[in-house]
Parts: sequence; structure tokens; C-alpha cells
Amino acid sequence: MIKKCLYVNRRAPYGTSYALEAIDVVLIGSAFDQDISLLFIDDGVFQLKSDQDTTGIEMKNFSSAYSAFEMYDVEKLYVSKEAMTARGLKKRDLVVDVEVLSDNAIKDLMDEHDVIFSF
Amino acid sequence: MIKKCLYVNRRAPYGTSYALEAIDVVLIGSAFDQDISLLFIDDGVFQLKSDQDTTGIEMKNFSSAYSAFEMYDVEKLYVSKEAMTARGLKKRDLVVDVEVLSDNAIKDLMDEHDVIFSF
Amino acid sequence: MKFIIQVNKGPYQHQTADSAYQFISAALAKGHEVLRVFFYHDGVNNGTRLTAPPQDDRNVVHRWSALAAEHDLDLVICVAAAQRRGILDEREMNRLDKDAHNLAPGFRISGLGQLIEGVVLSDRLVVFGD
Amino acid sequence: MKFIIQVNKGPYQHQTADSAYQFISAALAKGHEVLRVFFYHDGVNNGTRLTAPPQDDRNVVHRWSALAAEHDLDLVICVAAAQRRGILDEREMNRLDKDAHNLAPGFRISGLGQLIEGVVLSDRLVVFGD
Amino acid sequence: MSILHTVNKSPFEKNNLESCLRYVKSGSAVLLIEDGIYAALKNTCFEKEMATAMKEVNFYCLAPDMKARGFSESKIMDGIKMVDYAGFVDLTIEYDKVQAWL
Amino acid sequence: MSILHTVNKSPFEKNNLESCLRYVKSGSAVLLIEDGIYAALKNTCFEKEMATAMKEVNFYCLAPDMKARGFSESKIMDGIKMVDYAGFVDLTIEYDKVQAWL
Repeated sequence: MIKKCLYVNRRAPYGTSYALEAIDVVLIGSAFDQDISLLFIDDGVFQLKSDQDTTGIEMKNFSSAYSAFEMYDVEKLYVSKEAMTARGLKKRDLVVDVEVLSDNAIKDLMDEHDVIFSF
Repeated sequence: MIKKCLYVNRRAPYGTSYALEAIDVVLIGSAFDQDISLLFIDDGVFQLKSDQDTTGIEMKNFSSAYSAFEMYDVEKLYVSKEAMTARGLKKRDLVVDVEVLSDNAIKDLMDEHDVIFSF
Repeated sequence: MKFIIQVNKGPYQHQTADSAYQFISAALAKGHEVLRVFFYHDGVNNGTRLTAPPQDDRNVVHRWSALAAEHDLDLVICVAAAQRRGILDEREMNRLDKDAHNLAPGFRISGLGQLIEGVVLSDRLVVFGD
Repeated sequence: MKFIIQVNKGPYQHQTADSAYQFISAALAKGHEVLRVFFYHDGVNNGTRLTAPPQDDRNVVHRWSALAAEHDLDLVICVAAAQRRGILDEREMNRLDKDAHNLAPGFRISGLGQLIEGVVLSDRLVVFGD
Repeated sequence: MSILHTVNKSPFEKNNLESCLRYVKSGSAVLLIEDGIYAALKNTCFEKEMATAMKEVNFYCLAPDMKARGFSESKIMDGIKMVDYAGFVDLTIEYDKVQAWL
Repeated sequence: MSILHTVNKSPFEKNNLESCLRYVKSGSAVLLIEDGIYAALKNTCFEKEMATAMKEVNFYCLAPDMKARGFSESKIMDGIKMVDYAGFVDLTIEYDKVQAWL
């Protein structure tokens, strides 16, 4: 049985490990042949910022994972336009190609999924 | 050596255990003959709400501790007027007698203490 | 109705484990099925039998073990999250060359696949966390 | 300058333990004294030797133990917080009638008085948490 | 498909409620639990925002969490329904899925 | 006595910075660490509030946390000074005490 799964990412990377541990769930989920979409709203958009360099805090830099998603057939990545704007981010600041949606369109996205994972 | 210690409580009770575990620190601190003041700002003012009844969530109700502070010579309890107002609380809603201070007066309170504990 | 429950925080510091426990108890009392409880992130700390809370407080870990025994509940600790945080059963202890284990009765350690599989097989995912 | 450091969160879930470690390393490198590191709330979870993080990540617990060995650091786990969360040394194990202990090398378990005393004897309290 | 949104953080402390209200659809529901219950109180600085949201969305509040924090039903805004844990379970079934704003 | 205030949470997520700025005195300092560094960015919805606060208060930002999150010094508002962990230590000594807004 295939379910439409939406992974909602709302937190910044490194301050907490939610972003890192969400990636593990997404990769495992892809192995189960589920229909997977990733949504980045609120501070979750910061996860996709390019040029992350964790040398100075000695934590694992996991930002390359987002570009690797494609190899796992995880190809639907959405970010909130309003969240980007509030944080001064442009699409070119992100490490991976994403579809930018308005918050209104995101309401529909949440609506049409069967299950919502929250990170 | 006596230090002026300010315990700053900013969190609501039960959602997290910071309020509960702060009480332990205050009681131990009182045994060390330090000059202790307690400050309740932000959601910390909710700690002092009267009529707490935790039967339905099966957690320990620790709100009686605030009235017991006096026995430990912990007598300086301050709350933010602005925090109370934003949360619709009046002095008569609180479980213990406190001094209500304006946020401006609280700036001075923080200023004159030697050490600030954050909960 | 079939539920899968995800728990993201350890005992005592956040209400997470308490809320999840009360929700699950209510669901079982109503005759629903709880297919699995999946402990992720700091939630794996719910599975240590070494806790000893004060006598006048609830014992979060014992309560999980008792609920599992009574209702044959499947309490699954995520292995990757557990390794980072030091929650081990005897098998993990041997595999990782550690000298002690601390998993509480009624819990088992397994992979994230158990979460995904549980979501596929259930009607509702309910997440508790911070 | 004499510091006492308070750590309120466990390893991995929050940056807390990482920030505290980096701050303490920098303070020691500058020749300051770190009188004590006091682990409170979920911070007590920094003191379990049963963690086994992935090879490509830092080992938060080992790093504390190594720093303690190198600089004779006093790493104190709050006993009341530790009992709630399942962090034990051999003495606590016997006292509480448990069958295993998990305290990492370089840590010791003691009371909240160690925090207050440390604050009285230090020039600065710096708190790391969530 | 309808969504039951759960909010467990105080609106004074975190942005969870604010985010939730930004994405909630007319006909869906919001259940306030744990520290989230503070959003249901009368006379707070969020009362107006809540009143506006209540025109389109069904609001529920977990009574055991409300009582633990010292508030009785009389302190809750009109139109917010109180439920116990059994009612929480019912809501997760009544709506098609649950979205937790953590 | 002067205070070094530390803020470790994103202003978009939690009220820590807002609370801190409500209580910070002229001549004191605010150090942004961990997810708190996002408050230092140019072109965000907090830029104006930060600019006002900077007239009275010294702002610092922890460079290793900034770099970890993908931002270089050019993205930071003018007037906010970057420090490393050694600089963090110096600041705790320069000011009389530290208040952590957690």
C-alpha cells in the first residue's frame, strides 16, 4: 500500500538534531516505496542554506544529504515563499533545487497528503 | 561569602520540568545562606497560578512549594506586571504573595544582583 | 482504528511521554488498536530501566513496561537514536563492545523501518514531542 | 578568572553540550580556571558511557572524559536529576538496588549543593541549555 | 482531507500556534494540549487573533492540561470546546489525519 | 553592574531575543550563539528591531555558529561584532555577569 507522506521540517539545523534525524527517516521511507514529499517551512528553510561549514563547532555537516535525495528518488522538495522572505533568503541561497510555494499553496499540499511527519 | 543570587523563571509549569527542578535549586541555595531573590517573567508567571490540579495528567503538583518558601527564608518573590497583563492574570490569581514590578524596575533588579540563574 | 504513536522526548524533562501515555491509555480503553509506539530522538530515553524517580512522583518507565505487559504493546526504541544516547539491550551491548545494558522490560530496539512500516499499516500517526 | 559552567541538555539532541565544551576548551586554553561543570536537568545524560555515536560524528561523552583527564576537570552530575533519568555510578546502583551502572569516566554524582558552592567560589556562572 | 492540528507550546513562548494558524484550512480543527492551552484563555494578548481564527476553524482544548495549570472552564474563551484524553482520541479519528506542531 | 546576555534561540521560533531586549540595559551586551545567530542577518523581518536595539546595546555574534549555518560576515548587519569561542570567554569577563536567555 502506497501512502502519500509529507515530511514537515520546521527547525534550523545544528541548534537541535531534528533536521539530521529527519533525513534518516526520509531515506528509510524512500526504501519503502512510499510517495514522499518534503516541506520546509518556518526555520526549516535554513536547513537548505548553502555553504554550511561546521568545522568551528566540530559537529557533523549533513547539508550534502539534501542534494543526495535525488538518488533515492526523493525529488519533491517544497519551501515556503513567505518563510524565505521573512528570513532574507533567495532561491539561489539554497543548496538544492526546490519548488517555492506560497503559504496558501502549502495548505493544499498538506491537505492532499495521507500522513504528516513533523520534525 | 554572601552573593546576591537572582533566580529567573521564564517557563510554564508541567510542559517542562524546569519550574520543578528550579525549586530544588532555590531550596538548596537557601541552605547556603545566600541572598536569594526569585523573579517570574514571561511564562514563568504561570508557575504561580492558584488552583493547579494535576490529577488528570498524573504529574506531581508542586505549586504548594511556592507558599513554603517563606519557611526557608526565601521571601523576595517578584513578578513582571507586563507579563501578568499579557496573560490576563491578576495578583489575586496567584498562589502566593508577590511584589509586582514593572519591566523597567526589573532591569534594575537584574542589574544589582551578583549572579543570575536561568530556568 | 489502528494507531501508531511517535514519542520524541525522554521522561521528566518534557510532558511528551506523559501525554503520549495518557493518549494511548485512552485509545486502548476505547478498544482501539495501538500497533506500535516508536521512540525517536531523545524519546529513546524512555526505555532505560535505571531510572529511580522520587516515591511521590509517577514512574514513567515502569508505567510503559506495565502498559506493554497488560496490552501486549509493541514499544520500539530507534537503534540509531539509542546508540547516540546510550540505550542498549544485551545484544547491542555485545555488538558495540560495551560493559552494561539498560533497556527496560517490554521495550525492544529496532530500526526506523519499524516507524515507516507502522505508518503504512496504521490508520493514524500521532506524534508527541517538544 | 574562575568559572562554573552549568549544562542543561543531553548530548546530540541540542547543541548545548557542544557549545559548553567549546567554551570550556577556550577558557582553559586561555589559562582560566574552570572550577566545576555542573550537569543538571537532561544535562545529566552527558554522563553515560553507553553511547556509541556514528564513527563520522563527534563523541560527546568521550570528549568530556578526555577533557576531564587532561585538565583535572570536576564534572558533576546532579544526583536528583540523574535518578529521574537513569544515570548511575556503582554506589547509586547499590543504594537504589539496580542491576547495572552507566556513569562515564571522569564524571561524579553529587548534590545540588555542588552547584551553589561552585557559584559562591567562582567569578562567573555561565549556563548552557535549551 | 481534513486535519486535526495539535499545538503543545505556549503562544507566548514559541511560534507553533502562529505557524499552525497560518496553514490551517477552513473546516479543520486545532487541539490545544500541554502548554498550548494558554492560547485558550480569556483576556490575553492573543484573544483577538484567536477569535478571528475561530470563525473558520474548530478549537478544542485538553481539560486535564487546563486544570493542571490552574484554569477552570470559566476562564476559557467562548466557542472553544473542552475534551478529555478520550475526546482527544475521538478527534484523531473524526479528522483524516493529525499534524503535530511541535 | 553590566550584563552579558546570551541568546541561543532563533527569533523566528522563540521569544528569547524579544524578552532579552525588553530587559537589556543601555551599556550591556547581547551575544548571539547557536540558533540565536539568525537575528544578526541582514534583510530579515527583525532587522529594524535589531537596528533600534543596537543604538543602546553592544551586539556580538559567535562566528563558528554563523559559519556552520552557511553565513559569512558579509551577511551580518553592520555594527554586530563577530567573535570566536575565545572572544566569547573574553566577553564573559569584560561584563560583570552572564544572563542566559534559554
